[in-house]
Amino acid sequence: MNLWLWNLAEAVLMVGLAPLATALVKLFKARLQNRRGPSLLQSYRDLAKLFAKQPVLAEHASWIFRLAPYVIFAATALAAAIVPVILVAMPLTAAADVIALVALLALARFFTALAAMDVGTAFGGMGASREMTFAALSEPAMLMSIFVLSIAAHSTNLSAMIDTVLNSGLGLRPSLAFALAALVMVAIAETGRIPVDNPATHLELTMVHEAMILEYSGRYLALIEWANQIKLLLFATLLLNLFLPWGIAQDSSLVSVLIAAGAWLLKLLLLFALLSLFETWMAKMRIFRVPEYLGLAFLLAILGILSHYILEVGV
Amino acid sequence: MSGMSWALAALSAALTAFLAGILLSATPKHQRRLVCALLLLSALAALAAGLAGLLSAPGEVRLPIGLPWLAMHFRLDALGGFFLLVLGLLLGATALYSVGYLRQLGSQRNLTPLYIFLPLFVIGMQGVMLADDAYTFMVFWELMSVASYFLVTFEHEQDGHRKAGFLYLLMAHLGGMLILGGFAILYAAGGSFEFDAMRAAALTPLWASLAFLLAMSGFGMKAGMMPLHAWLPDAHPAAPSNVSALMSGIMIKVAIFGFLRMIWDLIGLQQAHWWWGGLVLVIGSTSAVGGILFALQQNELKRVLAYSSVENIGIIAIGLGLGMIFAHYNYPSLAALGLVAALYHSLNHAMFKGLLFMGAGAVMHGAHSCDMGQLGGLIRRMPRTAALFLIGCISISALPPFNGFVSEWLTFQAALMAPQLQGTLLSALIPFSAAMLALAGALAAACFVKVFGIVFQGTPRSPAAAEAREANAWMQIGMAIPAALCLLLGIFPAWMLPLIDAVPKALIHAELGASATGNAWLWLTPIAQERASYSPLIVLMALLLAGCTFLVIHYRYGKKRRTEPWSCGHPHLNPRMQYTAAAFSQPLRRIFSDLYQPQDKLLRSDHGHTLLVKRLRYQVHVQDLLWRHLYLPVKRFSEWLTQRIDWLHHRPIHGYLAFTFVTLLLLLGLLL
Amino acid sequence: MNLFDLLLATPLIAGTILGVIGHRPRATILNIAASAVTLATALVLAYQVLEHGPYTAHDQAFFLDAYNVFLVSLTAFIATTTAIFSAPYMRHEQAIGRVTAERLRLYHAMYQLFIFGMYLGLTTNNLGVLWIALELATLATVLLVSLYRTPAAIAAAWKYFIVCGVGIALALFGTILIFSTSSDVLGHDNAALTWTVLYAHAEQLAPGVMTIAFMFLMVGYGTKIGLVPMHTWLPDAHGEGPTPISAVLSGLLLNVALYALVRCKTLVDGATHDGLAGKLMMGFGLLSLLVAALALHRQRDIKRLFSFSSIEHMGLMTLAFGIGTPLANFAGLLHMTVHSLVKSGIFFTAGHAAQVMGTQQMSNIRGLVRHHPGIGWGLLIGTVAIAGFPPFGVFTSKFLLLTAALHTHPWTVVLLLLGLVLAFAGLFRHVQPMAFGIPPEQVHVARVNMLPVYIHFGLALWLGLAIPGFLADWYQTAAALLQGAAP
Amino acid sequence: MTQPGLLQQWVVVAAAAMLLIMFALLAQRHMRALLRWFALQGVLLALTSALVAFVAGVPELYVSALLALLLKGLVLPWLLWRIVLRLGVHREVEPLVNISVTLLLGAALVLFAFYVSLPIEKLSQLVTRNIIAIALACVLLSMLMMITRRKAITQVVAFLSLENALFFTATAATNGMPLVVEIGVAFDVLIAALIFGLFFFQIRRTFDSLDLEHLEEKP
Repeated sequence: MNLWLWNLAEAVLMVGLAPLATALVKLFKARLQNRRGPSLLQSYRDLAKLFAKQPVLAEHASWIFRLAPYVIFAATALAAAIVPVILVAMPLTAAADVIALVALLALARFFTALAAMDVGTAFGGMGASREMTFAALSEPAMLMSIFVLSIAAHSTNLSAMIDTVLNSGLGLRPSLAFALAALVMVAIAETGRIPVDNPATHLELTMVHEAMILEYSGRYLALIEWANQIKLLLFATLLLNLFLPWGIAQDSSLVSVLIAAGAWLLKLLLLFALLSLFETWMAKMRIFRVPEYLGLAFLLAILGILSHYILEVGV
Repeated sequence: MSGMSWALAALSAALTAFLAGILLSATPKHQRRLVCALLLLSALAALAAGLAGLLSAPGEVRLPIGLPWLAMHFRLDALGGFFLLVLGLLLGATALYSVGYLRQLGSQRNLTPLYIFLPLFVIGMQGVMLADDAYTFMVFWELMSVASYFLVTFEHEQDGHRKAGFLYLLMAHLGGMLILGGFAILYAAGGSFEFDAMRAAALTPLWASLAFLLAMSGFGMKAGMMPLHAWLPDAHPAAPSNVSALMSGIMIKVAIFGFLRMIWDLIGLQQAHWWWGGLVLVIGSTSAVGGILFALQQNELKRVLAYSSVENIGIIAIGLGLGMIFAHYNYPSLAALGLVAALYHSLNHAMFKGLLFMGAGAVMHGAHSCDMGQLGGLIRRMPRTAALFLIGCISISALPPFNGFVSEWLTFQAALMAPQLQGTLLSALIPFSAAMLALAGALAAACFVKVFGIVFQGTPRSPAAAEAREANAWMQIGMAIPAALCLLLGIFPAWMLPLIDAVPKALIHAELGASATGNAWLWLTPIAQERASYSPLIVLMALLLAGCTFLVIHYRYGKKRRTEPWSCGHPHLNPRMQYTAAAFSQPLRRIFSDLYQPQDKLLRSDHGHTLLVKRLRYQVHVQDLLWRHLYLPVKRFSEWLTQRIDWLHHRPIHGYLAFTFVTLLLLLGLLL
Repeated sequence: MNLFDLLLATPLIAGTILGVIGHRPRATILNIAASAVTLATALVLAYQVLEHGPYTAHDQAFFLDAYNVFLVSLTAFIATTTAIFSAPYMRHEQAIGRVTAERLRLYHAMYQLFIFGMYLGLTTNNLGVLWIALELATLATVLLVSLYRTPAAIAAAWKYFIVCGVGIALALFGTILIFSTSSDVLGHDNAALTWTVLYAHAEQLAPGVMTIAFMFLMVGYGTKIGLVPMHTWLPDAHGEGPTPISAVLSGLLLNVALYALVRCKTLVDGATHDGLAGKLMMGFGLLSLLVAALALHRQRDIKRLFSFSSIEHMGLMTLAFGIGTPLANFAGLLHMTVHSLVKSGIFFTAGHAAQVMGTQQMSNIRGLVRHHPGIGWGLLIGTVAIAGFPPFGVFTSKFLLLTAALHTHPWTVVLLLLGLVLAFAGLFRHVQPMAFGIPPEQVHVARVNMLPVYIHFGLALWLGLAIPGFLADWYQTAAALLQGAAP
Repeated sequence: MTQPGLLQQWVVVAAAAMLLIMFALLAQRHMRALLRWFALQGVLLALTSALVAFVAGVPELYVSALLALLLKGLVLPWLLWRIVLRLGVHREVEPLVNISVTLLLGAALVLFAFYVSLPIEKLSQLVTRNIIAIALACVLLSMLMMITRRKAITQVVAFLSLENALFFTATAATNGMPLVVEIGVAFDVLIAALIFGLFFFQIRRTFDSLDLEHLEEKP
């Protein structure tokens, strides 16, 4: 039973820390660009402000437009709750495995796109069209890259997968390398970071995600923003705990949990540092290059699986 | 009352409906009500029969008709039972829907042919599921084809519908012939038309493979698997919507049933070669991805749905293929998993595709068009239809917590839990097909965002759409039933699976791991707890929980302001500024341009100078790749051949005599 | 006089009477009555044969066994329904001035004469007389085909006359050859041409001669069956003659010719034990099937279209009898029955369609179901039936034929499937636009008599749903007989 | 009753004559000559059957001999000649293929016929392989004639000569068919001839020529 409590706690942790994470990245980038940057609490302030504001709706926005943010947030939050953060054995991972995880994110995306189409502005359509197109490539890529692990683990259950990685020890496997590369590329695309999309810009012709939520304001916007922040943290955690899960707590004793938490935070910091470095260093690519980029990711993932089946299973 | 008698009741109810359709042609009103009521009865009876077939031991009955030395054998077993169940569920909904739908349709034209052939169509499908000898099977199979042909050409004034009908019947006939060939092989081996004898028959590997290929192509043609799907996207849209629902929902599943009956049951997987499953897998993957890719490029609502049927048949085929492979390398429980996944997806697809086609019918009636370019903003004029249609879209996009996700999840499990197989070809093939499955799923989401977004959201693109009327109560009920089932099947799969599990038990004497059914009702664990599990109910709960918490916020700051959307400072937005269907799928068209080979043209007129544009018109047309590279060549060749033959019949009389003379000489020449 | 004489005498007498008064309006009634009488007689005879087995008359000059008595009753039935159909049809033709009263007299007389020829051919026990009967039928129909006296009709009749004349002559040569060997086995008299006797002594006949003889018989009777490449007369004759004649040509004459061929085949098989005869028939059958199937696509005239379909189906039957296993023979006989029924029904419908549209050009026949639902649906149902969709009998026979073929000669099945599908496509691509679509403006009103059509289709349907026991026994005995059991 | 050898020689001689006449018919350019040869063929038939009747002692063959003489020797040629005169087509026969080629083909056919009838074992004392071979050859030759002639009337002559060939076979190879058959056949031929006559005028009326190429149905 208390495992369920742990799980709840972790969910709350993820949801709660999400804005902080984003702020962290912003800060790193600012520093790298010799700016002072916002304070770490800035994104909390933004959210609070947005929640306080009265939302403005387009006059013929339908109920879907109003429902969407809740679905988006709920789905993302649930997805976050699935991923083991500190403790490996999580009851919710049994309720929803990686496939469900991907599907939940897809659900969120589905509704984002619908909401974008709802008002009937050109931007909404454009954003939705692009988002769904990219998703069509990134989603299978993500699935495939995770499957590499789950095939090795003979399970699609996240806890089980992490367990196997921990116990089998990371021998240098080509399949894992492929998978990791693919997953990183996908994560960048999914969280709408440079070089795929630029969360900071509203430069009309290059927007993808921003174009979809252009019509949103007030608490609706807040929810969606928050959901995105959760998504970022989620992907980061997923990457870390799937491919280098060391330090993660195998039992719920206080010591190991503290170690795990520390390790997690440390790894996160490093990862975000890398990310912001990467983002300041890279430029955004042309919108029509993105499919090739994602296609590459998909290809890598498939290669990962094939190499697993052909090279590793046999031996 | 035994299952068999329920089944016969279903048949006779449909038969009565057929008679009613003929006799009451004078009074359309009673005709409509009676036929629909009888169809509903037939559906209920079929439902009961299906359950009985799944739960109880097989029952048999012989009718003294058919061939003189072969009475018509009917047998109700688990396999037939399951598909009867599917039929019952969707037919019931459709019957209710038809009450309202046909009332509106009847105001325009005489529906008697519809009332005559719809019951026949149903009889055909039920009969196929019950048949226990090759003759009976073929009779009902062909009856199904013919009846549905007359339904497809129901509005025969339209050129396209006639063409579609012709292509459909032609391919149906070809398919029937191929299946017949398959049965003939089994007959030659078993020495009798009865299925028992055919099961017992031992075939040489060559003959077995031939029979398999014949059955594969015959049933594949009906099911609309990728290379043989050409009739489907034309025929399904041509039929009235309630019929399209049945065709897409059930008829192509009947083809899957036939596939199972013939290959899994009669030929028997113990005679299978390793490449059989591989072939099915490849075709499945092709159909899944190809179908949805072409669905994305359609701008006519019902055509999109038709093409997406091709995709879903592909997914089903993937499940079947996996099952066959595992069965061949005898991992029985995995084979069972593949089969169950396929069957479950058949059930689910019947539900949401039926729902979507009925929705399309409602749109057709409400806005008098299925052309996406003419629609838009319907969600405001017909909110209930929109809500139901949305459920269909989510389910078909395989998103939790609806049913589509469950069956795809099962299929993924089957593909992923594959142990390493001998022969790297297969072990490479299986993950590849999994990848195709994932791709298809993602593309489906894109496709149905497009559909829903263009048709129901945004602002109306035509006056007709602006004046759209909400569907009447009967139609709403008809759509509500499958919608509800979509959710239920998504949340309580653990209740459905034990039922379905009877089928693999009967077919390959294997079932899912005990965990699948022994487990608590809210857990779905096909193989073992530690391997994979999914609890839709918890997911739903969590979603609701998270949702509720924020609904609280919603009501705390309840008030909101409405204003017109931001239009980049442009004075007023008009509907023509929205993204169109063609525009939505443009990026994909660009990515897969080699596959689509789109023919687009830009018509522009200006006031004397290129910058002073008067009007721009962009047209793009994507034609089915196979149509151009497979079907047209065949057509051309046969035309050429007929021309050559025609030469024979335009000779002078000497020529004719010469034919006789030469023939005589040749015959005598044989004696030399 | 006994029943049997009645069977032969009625059409002959009726023919002579009609030859005198055939132009009177009443003539049609006599025509129908005579056919009805023969039908009754035929049925009674059939019953007798079923009860008491084979039956010979006039010291073996005539005989009835399971095989031909069934064809006799089929012939009688179709002759009757056709007579019923032709009454209003020909009246309409007369009304629009295509035929004069004089011609009508000729028509009625020749119709009965033709029927007489059929019965003679079916019941005679003498190969020579069989030949004469077929020649007689040919001559009678030649005059009927040229009834309209249009250039096309004359040309068609001439073609029919010459091509069939030559063919039939070759058949005679074959018969003479048989006689030449049988006469020194059985002595120089009628016995040497009597089928039953020959059948009994088939062993002793000289194989070499019998083989050559069969070659000639094959080509000769094959011409009348309409087997490719001797089929060239058939489309014209069907296309240009009056519709009732097209119906009986397809429904009866072809059957009888095939009957003759099969009779001879059994003899030849008895003499030479290599299955050459069967193989030849299979070859011709497949060739006819394929060529006709392809030719169907190119037709413009509705009656020509269906005549090609007749060629296709004769090909199927020839194939069936060529295979010669009991199952195949069963399929062949069944197919003979249902094809005669359905095809003559279709010709009735096509005739009506041509009348209401005032043309036989298919490109001008449109939207029948809209303005004449009876005709339109009749045409559709008929086509669906003839294409071999259940629940019509054609499906049953096709089903059996396919299985039988695969049982013995698997390689034929490929061609068979190909041919059937091509034929269906060729037929349906023309029929669908005629039945469906928007009708043209001007449409004649004709008194349409669809009753015979419905009767025919009804029977075909019945045979498809359930073959009655006595008929099944009948077929099976006949099938066994053809395979070489004692008559 | 003389020994069969004699009869056999006679029959063979007759057969040879038959073949010769066939070639003669094949070689004719003029209608009148054609008909003369045709008549001669009829007479030959009559002779043959009379001969067989006398030697083999088959009385009913006298009947058929008489029939042949009347029908094939006199009536038919006369009828045809009348028609020819009435229609004024007594000019060239206008072959499609030129005569010499036709003759060569004919020779080839005769050879073929002989080869075909090689496997036939001896049937009886009077019917030899040669008789059948010649009969076969005659049939083939007359068909060749039908194919290579353009005018309807020449075709009819060819057709009738085909009938003659059959008749000859019947007499020579089998001492004639049973009487029923004989009469039936003769009757048929008569009707056929009448119908021919009927047709000529209709064809003439509708196509104002007997040139068969007018009869092709225009597609």
